[in-house]
Amino acid sequence: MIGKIWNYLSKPELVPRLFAITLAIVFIFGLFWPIYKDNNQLYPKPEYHSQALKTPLAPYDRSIVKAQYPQYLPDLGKITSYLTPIAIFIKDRTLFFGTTIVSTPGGILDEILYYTRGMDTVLESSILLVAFIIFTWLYWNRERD
Amino acid sequence: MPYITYLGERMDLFYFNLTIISFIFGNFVGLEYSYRYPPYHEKRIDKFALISSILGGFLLLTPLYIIGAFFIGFPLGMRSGYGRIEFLIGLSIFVILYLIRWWYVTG
Amino acid sequence: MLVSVLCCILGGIGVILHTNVINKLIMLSLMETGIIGFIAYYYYLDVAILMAICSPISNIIILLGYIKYLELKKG
Amino acid sequence: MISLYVGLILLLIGCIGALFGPKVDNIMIRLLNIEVSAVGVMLIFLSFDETLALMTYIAINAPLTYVLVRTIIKLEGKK
Amino acid sequence: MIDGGIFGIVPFGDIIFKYSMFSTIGFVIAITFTILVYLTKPEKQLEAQKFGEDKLIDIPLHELKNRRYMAIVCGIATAGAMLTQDIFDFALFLTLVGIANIGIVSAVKREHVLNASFQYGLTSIIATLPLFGASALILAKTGTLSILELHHLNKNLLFEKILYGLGMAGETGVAPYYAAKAEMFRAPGSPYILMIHLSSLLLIVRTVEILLTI
Amino acid sequence: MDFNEFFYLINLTVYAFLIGSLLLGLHRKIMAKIQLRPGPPIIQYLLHTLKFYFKEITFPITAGNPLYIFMPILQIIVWLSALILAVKLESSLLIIIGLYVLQKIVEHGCGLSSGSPYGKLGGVRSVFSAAAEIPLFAVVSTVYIVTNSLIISDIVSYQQIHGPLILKLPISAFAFFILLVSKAPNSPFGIVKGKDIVSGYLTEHFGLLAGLIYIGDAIAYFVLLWLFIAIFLGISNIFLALPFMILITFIISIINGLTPLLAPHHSVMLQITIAIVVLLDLLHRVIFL
Amino acid sequence: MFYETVIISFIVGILSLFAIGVQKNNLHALILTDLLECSLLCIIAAVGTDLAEALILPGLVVSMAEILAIAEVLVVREKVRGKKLNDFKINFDLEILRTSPLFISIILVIYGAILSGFTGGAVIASGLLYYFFCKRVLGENIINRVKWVGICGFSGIAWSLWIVGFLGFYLFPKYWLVFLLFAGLGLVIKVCSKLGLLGMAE
Repeated sequence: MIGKIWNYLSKPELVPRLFAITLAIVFIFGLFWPIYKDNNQLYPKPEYHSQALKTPLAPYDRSIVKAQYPQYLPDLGKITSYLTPIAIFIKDRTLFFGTTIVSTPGGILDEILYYTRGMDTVLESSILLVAFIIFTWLYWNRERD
Repeated sequence: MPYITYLGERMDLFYFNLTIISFIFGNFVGLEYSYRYPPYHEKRIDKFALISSILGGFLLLTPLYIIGAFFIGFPLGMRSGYGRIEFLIGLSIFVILYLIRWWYVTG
Repeated sequence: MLVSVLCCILGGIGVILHTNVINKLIMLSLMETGIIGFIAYYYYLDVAILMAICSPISNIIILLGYIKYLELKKG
Repeated sequence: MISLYVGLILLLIGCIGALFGPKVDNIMIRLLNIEVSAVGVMLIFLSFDETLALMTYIAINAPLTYVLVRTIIKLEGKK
Repeated sequence: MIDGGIFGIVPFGDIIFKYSMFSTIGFVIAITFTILVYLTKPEKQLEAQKFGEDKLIDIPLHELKNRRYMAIVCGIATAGAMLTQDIFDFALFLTLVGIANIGIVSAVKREHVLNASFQYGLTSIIATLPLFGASALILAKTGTLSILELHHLNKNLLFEKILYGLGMAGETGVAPYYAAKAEMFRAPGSPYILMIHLSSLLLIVRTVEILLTI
Repeated sequence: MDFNEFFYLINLTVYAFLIGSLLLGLHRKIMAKIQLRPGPPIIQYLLHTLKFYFKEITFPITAGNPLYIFMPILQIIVWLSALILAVKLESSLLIIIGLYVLQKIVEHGCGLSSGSPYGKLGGVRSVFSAAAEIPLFAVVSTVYIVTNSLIISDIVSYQQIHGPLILKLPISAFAFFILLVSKAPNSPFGIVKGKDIVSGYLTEHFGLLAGLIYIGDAIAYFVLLWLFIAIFLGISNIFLALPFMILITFIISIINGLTPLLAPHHSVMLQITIAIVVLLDLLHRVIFL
Repeated sequence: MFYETVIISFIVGILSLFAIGVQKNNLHALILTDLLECSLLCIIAAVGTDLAEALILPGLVVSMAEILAIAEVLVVREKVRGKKLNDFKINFDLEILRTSPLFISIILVIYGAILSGFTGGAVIASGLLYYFFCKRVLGENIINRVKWVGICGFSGIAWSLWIVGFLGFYLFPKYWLVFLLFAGLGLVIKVCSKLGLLGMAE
């Protein structure tokens, strides 16, 4: 009897479904768990939407950044302050293109994405690479045998 | 329990290893010896094994414990049906003597 | 602002309630218009431009996919 | 903070619609209902001032839709 | 004290790679296996035939190359996951291992293997939710992602820890789900499949260490 | 490392190997006596090992080669390092568990790299029964919560003050004991080496390679027994632990002699049940301590 | 603000998890995972710092990449099962498909090149994807194995460029500017070529 149940449970089709239901039950417990946000955060943002129309770097104008390990980062803040020529060109003309300016090399997010958390980006692009290799391989070899 | 056999001398791991090896060797020799007899013959005490066992039980408490291990391993290693009682006799002699010594030294 | 809110909410409900895919797509576009309004309200014009260019792409992909889907169902 | 609440409402509506909405057995309809949730996510990004992430999400949405539509068309259809 | 002494630290910005006794052993094991997998030729499976003689099944070269590549990625990712001292980074390493595992298995053109691979993939997509969700909740609650810092903070993170553990379980396909994994393991090509197993076991140990530390 | 240390390590290895072999031989003898048959002498395991060790080796044509040879060597490496880390350095428990986990890799690798269907089946079953490790991690966590350290020397000194852990953590001790049972030969959980699949992952390893695996197994048995005694009874001296080892071997052989081999699914299910019990215990301790 | 977002995302996550749990059709389950990703992204976004924003991008990419791989595995599984698959060839003549693609894709490519980094890559990719897709719909056969493998190799080189940039930050901190440009360039090329290629796949 128990063996029968176990045999039924071991079918691979059932695994993700069981997992999903387990997870859902755990998440239901999470609704009653105290979830709050500590105010002492790394790399904080200023008050939301407070920078519009005041600075050409709209939501990303940062002067001070608070990093995890200050002792390892004598170079922290260099990338934040750098603007490419294109960015300077745009900055001088309009107030509305802050995101574009920050997205060109230089800026707070590049600081975080490339420098302080560069390893994340390495892994992220590796994941994309691997997924794409799987896709390509399956795509081009589906006609074989 | 560094003083497992010979009181007064600290038991070194190396010598303990030698003891085990000699014990195993005794086992082996006992096995070889007992193959001269027909298989599975209970209720028969082999004199040679008995002597060796008692000797081993005594020797384990002296500085010659390495040889003692050889002798006490001899009856244990014999093929099934042989050497069981001999080994138990030797072992009980050893245990009794050890307890007496322990009581004598501490009390 | 209010217009954007209305566009979004109505568009969202519309997408859910319609059962014809073409109608749903139209409602989806309505909702995306609402979002563009929201983005422009906060003065992030570059994002708004990008949204305006990119959202039709996925709409067209879904539209063509649906046409193919209908073809397959028929044939 | 209207945008946040609108985003949350859209997220929830999209989810409920994708699960229990009318005729969700049809996979195209389900896909479109999920788009509503995606739009809700965009609004939430916007209200937390995460415009770069918003931009990426908008741009990624097209390839993602493409992949899903492609899979649907390959597998669905003639019974 | 969990991991023995610390030998050294390699900083990459906010993400720190720490060489402790524990992580160094894991790292060395993972790297050794990666090299071994690179060198090993896959075994030939003997399969009984209904008619005629038994035949040896060989893995074709194009399949071998792909799977070997995936196995190497998986090994390197496992080695990295041993060292990293950041929760989110570890989650990404886990995901990389998960997707490389799918790559290793999905190259085999057999129905049951592909089916198991798909189900595993679905599980691993589902598992990204608790994994990243838990990291985000931890970030919100404590304001940091670094394990070294979290070690000093005394906050009740039980629910987040459970979520994180479940995410790991889904991503590596652990325990009760091994039933499905065994299905994948029937595929030929032992060194690559061995890599899946090795990575998941090492990652489980590492996750236990992290969950005990924070 | 100076010469004395090195000499000690070699002695320790020899000691562990000899004691482990003798205990495994004793195990076999006691099981035989329980089943009312004359068993082999207790040095039988040692003789087997030596016999295999001096035999000629060949490689099957189906084998995937460096892996096939590397696996027995890995077995030796794993258990030697476990021995040194546990008994000599008294290092972190988690590292030892990590090394124990590699045992699964050995089983799996031996089984799969040979290309033989029996070996493969053994390997697949080994993967299948990996659920046996879950209680282990729960045990480790529970021990950590109680003693606040995972370094074995700390755990031992904790027990010298507060008394043995087996009284405080009976469920964990039971789970660990089940692990010992499943590691011993002929155990009810021994689906990996069950006689229904010839000899599981060992089928295609013969000669020197089998000898190496046997040596590794003996050391493994010693290390696991030592771990149990050190963690739950608080005795870390290898001489003092010896009588307890014999006692535990006795109990294990009685259990193994009296129980039949379980079917794979049932074995895994039983272990998962134990895992759930231990996890609940852990959760209870986390919440209420 | 944080709390509401997280709770709503939890509810969405719970509902979609249950839906996956009771869903028997694999394709539907795959589509529903998209909903899970929405919930995941909202939880991360709710933290609302710059760091959280930097964490969103990996989450986004991971979900996208996994769905890409798993969808193809599903397709191949059905094929191996012996099901007859439809081809993804749409022959449909629409005015917009003739006029718009060139314009939109040029705008997106230029804008993406200005943006650079991962975002720029995604923007360029959507432009290229649209272009290829329209060409395919209009009946031009652009798919070619050699071209495909060549672009893949190119993207791999770009990936290594990015890795060089990343390591350069730590090995030669003096020349950070060069490596910054390396990194941005490598990432944009890599992502755009990868995702843009999808438009070719039929």
